[in-house]
Amino acid sequence: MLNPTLHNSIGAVLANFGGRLVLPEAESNHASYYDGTFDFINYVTVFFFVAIIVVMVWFVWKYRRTAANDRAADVASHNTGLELAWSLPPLVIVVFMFYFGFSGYMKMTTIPANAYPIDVTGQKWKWTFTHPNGYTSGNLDVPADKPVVLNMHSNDVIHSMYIPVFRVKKDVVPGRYSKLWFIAENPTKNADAPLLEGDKLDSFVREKIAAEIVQELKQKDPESNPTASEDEINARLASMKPEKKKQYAVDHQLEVAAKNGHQLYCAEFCGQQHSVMLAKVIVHEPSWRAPKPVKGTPWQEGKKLFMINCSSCHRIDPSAPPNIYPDFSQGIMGATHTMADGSSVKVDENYLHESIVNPAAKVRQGPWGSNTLMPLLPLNPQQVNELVTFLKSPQKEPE
Amino acid sequence: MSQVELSPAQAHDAENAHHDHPEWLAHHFDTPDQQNTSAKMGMWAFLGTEILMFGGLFCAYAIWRANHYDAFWIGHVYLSTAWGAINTVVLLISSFTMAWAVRAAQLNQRSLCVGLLALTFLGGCGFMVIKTIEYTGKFEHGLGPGIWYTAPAISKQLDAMAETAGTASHADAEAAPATEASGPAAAESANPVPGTSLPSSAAAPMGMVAPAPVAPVGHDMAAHSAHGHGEGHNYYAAHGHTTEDLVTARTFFSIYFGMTALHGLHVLVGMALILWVLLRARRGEFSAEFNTPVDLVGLYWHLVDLIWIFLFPLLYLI
Amino acid sequence: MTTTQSSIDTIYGPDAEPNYLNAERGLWSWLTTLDHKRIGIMYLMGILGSFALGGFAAIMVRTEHLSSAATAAADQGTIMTPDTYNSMFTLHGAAMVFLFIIPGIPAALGNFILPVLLGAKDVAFPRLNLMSFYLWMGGAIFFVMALLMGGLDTGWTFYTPYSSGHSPFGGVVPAVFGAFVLGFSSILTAVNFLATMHTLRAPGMGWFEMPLFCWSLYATAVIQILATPVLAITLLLLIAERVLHVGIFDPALGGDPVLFQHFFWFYSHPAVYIMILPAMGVVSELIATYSHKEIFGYKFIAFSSLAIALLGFLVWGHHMFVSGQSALAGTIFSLITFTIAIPSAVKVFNWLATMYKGSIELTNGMLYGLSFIWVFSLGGLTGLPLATMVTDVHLHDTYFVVAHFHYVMVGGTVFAFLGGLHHWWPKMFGKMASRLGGFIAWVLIFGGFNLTFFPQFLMGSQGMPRRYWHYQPEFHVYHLISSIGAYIQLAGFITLAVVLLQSLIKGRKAAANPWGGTTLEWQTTSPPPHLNFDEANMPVAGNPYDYENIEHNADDDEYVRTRPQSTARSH
Amino acid sequence: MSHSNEHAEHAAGHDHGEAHQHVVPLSLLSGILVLLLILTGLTVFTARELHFGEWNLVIAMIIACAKGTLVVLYFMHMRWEKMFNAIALITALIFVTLFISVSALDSFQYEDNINNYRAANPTRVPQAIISDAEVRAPELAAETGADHEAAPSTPAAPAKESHESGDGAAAPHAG
Repeated sequence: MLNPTLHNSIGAVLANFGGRLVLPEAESNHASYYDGTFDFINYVTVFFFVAIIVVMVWFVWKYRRTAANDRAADVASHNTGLELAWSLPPLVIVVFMFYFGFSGYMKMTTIPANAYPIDVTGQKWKWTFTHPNGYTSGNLDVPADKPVVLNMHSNDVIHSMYIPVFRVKKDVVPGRYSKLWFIAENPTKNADAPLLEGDKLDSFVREKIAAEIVQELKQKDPESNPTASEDEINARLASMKPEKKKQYAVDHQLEVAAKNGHQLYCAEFCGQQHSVMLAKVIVHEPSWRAPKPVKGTPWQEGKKLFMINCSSCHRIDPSAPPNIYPDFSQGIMGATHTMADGSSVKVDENYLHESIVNPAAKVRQGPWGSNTLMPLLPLNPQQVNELVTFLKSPQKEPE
Repeated sequence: MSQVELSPAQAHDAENAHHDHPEWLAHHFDTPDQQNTSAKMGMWAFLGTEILMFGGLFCAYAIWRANHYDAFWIGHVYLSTAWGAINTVVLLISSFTMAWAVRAAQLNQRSLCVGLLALTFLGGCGFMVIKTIEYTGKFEHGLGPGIWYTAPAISKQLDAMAETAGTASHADAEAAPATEASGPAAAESANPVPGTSLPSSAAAPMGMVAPAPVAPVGHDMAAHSAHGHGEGHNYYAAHGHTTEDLVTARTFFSIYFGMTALHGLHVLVGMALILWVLLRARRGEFSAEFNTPVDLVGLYWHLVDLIWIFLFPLLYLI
Repeated sequence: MTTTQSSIDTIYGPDAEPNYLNAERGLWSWLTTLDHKRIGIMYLMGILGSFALGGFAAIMVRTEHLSSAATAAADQGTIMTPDTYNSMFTLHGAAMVFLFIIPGIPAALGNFILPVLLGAKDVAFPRLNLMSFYLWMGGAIFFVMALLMGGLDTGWTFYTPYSSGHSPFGGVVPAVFGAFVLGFSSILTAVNFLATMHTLRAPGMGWFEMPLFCWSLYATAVIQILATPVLAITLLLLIAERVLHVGIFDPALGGDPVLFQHFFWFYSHPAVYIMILPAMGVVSELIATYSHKEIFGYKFIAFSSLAIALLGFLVWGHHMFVSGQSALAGTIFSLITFTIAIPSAVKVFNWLATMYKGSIELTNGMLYGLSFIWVFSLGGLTGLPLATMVTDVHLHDTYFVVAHFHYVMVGGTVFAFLGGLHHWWPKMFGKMASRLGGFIAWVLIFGGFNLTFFPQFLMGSQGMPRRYWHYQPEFHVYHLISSIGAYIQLAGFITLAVVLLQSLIKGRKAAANPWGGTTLEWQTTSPPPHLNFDEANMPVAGNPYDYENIEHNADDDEYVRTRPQSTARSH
Repeated sequence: MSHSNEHAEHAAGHDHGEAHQHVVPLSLLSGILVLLLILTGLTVFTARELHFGEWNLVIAMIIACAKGTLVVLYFMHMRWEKMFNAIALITALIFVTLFISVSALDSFQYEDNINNYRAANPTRVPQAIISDAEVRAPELAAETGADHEAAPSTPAAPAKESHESGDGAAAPHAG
């Protein structure tokens, strides 16, 4: 068998030969040998396919039925030597393919002992990533140039962790752990950009405030096409507490990082919202440490819980794409909802509480159908209260 | 398949008016030998599919048993070896009468053949009656498959084991924080089933042996000390923590019911087929020349027997 | 079907020579028929109906992607909810796999032609044959019931625990039960064919004088008998799991979902060969007949069918490289998977060698045969990166896999099925189909097919996961092209339907041997009489590929044999 | 055992153009029955009275195979059947063995993975009952005693490499 170094160099040569037509960017340590193997198979495939088709078309033309060629010119019906000649070389080629595939797979499954562990929970229809220090996020934050191992488990059905640019995929099977490891190669653009300060922060916050005002006005009069007045923006900016402003800076950083991050998919069909069970991989500088989780106000904790548990189905940002599930971007407290059984319910604190702890109790009428229940969330009573606090005013923290 | 051709095709009747083509020989066969060989070949191929179908259940059994031997041991204690053995004997005898019936058909012994088929049929009835008794007992004790598994009997049994081994269960329960959180709410919904008592040889149907807390060979009694107590599902709800064995004992009963129910279904189908050839035999349709249906039904019945020969030790004699 | 019967009378006339179509009259004679040819025709109608159903779902899926692509916003402008989309792709997969592809060639074409190819009067167990047709109908009815009961969204693979405890759709249990019933239909057909080939070959027909289509059906029957029962028990356990929560596959109850995948693929991988082997058999017939030359490497092709059938059982785990299966099992499965590539390659090379120095006639049947070589080669070769453990990791569950198995199954099975349909159409109905119309349909189907599925290789290897209602904007252009291809295919299939129906009504009467075929079905009239061969004209078996003494009679556009065929194949 | 008389019976059948059938003598059939009954007794005896641990299964299976062989060979006439039928049976058995052994091989490989998870997440049974409820409407939840509100949780539990403690991330919920 080939030694690994030789194998790698063949892979490297092949990977660079003629460019890479159909693979996404290579961003992890697995990509090099993966791409080499893929390209090797690719070239073999193209060679054989072209050869077969050329021969076929040529025969069809050359031996077409004509008055002169109205019967077969050759009646040889077998030739064992020939049969073996075209059986054995392909066998040798596929043995090579197997070997490349096998050795690569072994690398992909042999996890370095010093890998940075991240706990991954798959659940319909979101990913939760928990770092050793307790930092939890809906996106996968990893340091560059360090082996990272994902300890994955599922709370319901089979999901599959798939990061195309890393060339990794592994099913996340309920009732067991599955593991995946990689070394991310290039930090995501602006992932660790310094927090916005001064004028830049101000202009970002102004944008946000303007959107907030427009939304408030729209809520009062849905028909109008309001604009935020400069005075109003300035007034709000001036009265803003510094901690709040700092929070905007952090939000901005996360937003930018997520925008530039790599796409992460669920690749195993897991139900209705399978195709939005997405997340971003944000690669940080090698020196990156997961931020210490800081306990915020109940509303802030509620928002975190919402972003982790609810935001894939329920929209709070009016600029985000809508989907079929109840929309919270205009707030929900005080609204009157029609239930699946025809009754109507006024949304209050108790209703919100009940809907979280027992989704089956009152099911809202809507395009999701009466048989689709909101999943039960793994929340403790305190967390439920925090979430309700948030939902009472999802747009902005009550002063 | 080897029945008299009933096709309304007048055309083919005309074409096939051979003097030497017996009525029971289908039009597309040239000789009785060809017909018989085809029929047997088809039957054996079909029996092959039956074996593979049961193979799936045997596979589930093998994997669960290998991974959870203790749970299987606990589960099998609740099966009655006596009933199982009696059923084995019943099926073996009915298999014998079936083989004899085939012989009788081959030798033109019509009334003997009918009598033997009737005996075989009775054997099948006996088997199903015993199975019903066993099933009823299981359901009464909450040892049904899947949602019908409430397992008060097993919980009690484990309870008894826990008492002999000490009170580790309570310490264990307190140690698990999850338990405390779920405790009050779940306990409220706990609904002890009245009247279900610890199985004893008096209360249980025949062979529902009250298993004295005897550990199987190499079985670690202490391993069961943490099983705690409770009733059925609520046992789990109330305690939050559980052990492998309890859950897999549930799977054991699912596999037990899966295997025996599929087998029982085959017995019923076999009985229907026996009744069918019995009636035909009474009408005198079979002879030394033509007895393929008896032969084929016999093969099917022997397969049913064959599968039970394996099910019995695997389920009852772990 | 009463109207069918009266149209049969109109087409063939009351004084037409007796054939199986006018041997008996009336709807009842069809529903109770034991004639394998009529059962074959009923199967044909049934599976074409299923094909239309599955095709409708496919068009809906492609239209959904087209609408997202056209509005360039994956979140808006879509024509259906995710639930509808999920049930559409599930319906497409389940209907196509269970109702169309698996019974397609064996039960429809095979039922019609196999006994004739063997020179037999019927299959070994005609009653069983009818019963398996009704089982097929029963299974199909359960599928329709599943639709009426709310559909299902599990994907045709029914993976647990989603199917057993999570899918909120009411159609899961009826659909699974339908697949269970269809399994029995498949098993009974296989038992029947096996016994037929063993005991009902014409006098003088040894095993190596059987046409290659028979060999491929033999190999298929072996798979059906050995694999389908495992599917049956798997599906029963799945129903038990969903209804009774028995806890064998559901991890929440201590079960093992990966075990379900073992159970499922133990059937479903061999099932891939149930789909493709008969297609290879048909193509062997097509290539030989239209090259007017003895098939090259008869024994290699015959034994490669058996080799594929048996090796096909040892490779199921290659569907599970990323599923939590152990590396050890993965390695074993990957290695064996590669060995199965060889017999497939052997067949392709043998077909090419058959064409070498032949006298190749580009009939519509041959066009489909050649298309088969094209798409099957591409489908087979793109299977290589999927069998390679490391490359499969990235490609698994992406559109690359989707494209791969559509190249193998649509490309393979459907093209061979259509080729076989053109080839045997004159024999089935005694009418010639329009050559020009058929050619136009072929251009649309073949072109549309490649346009649909080739872009899917590209987007799959770039990381587009399958079964996605929403997708990332960078894939818009591929989805756009793919959907356009699907509509071109649709046009092709409609054209083909028109051409075939038109041939029934207005088609030229077919001669006994319009293509110059040498197998036994061309020795009888078109359509064949009730018992396949006239008493006066019993089949003479010999070398099934002896083209030497077949002469074309230009006046009648018919081929006739000038001297008796050689009694055995030339080796 | 003597086969002489059934040969005579067999020959008699042939005169009428009978298919090639073998008539098994009654004495042979009864002998087989007695053997089968003895083996049944033996299997119960060894399983109940003798304790060889793991070997009990092996002994039981050997006896069962012996019984099965007797049934197939004599009751099912396999001794006198065409080769194809034996091949059909043996092929079926081979493929069952293949199916079971490969699935079991894989299952044993990943079993540790499952056990680790179970050790770290012991509350999976209520989880199952709730997942029933999701599909089978609320009344089933009431019937099985599942209680949604009872679900404790620490969703942001830190990932412990060893997963030794029970209060890990996977609290019961309906997913």
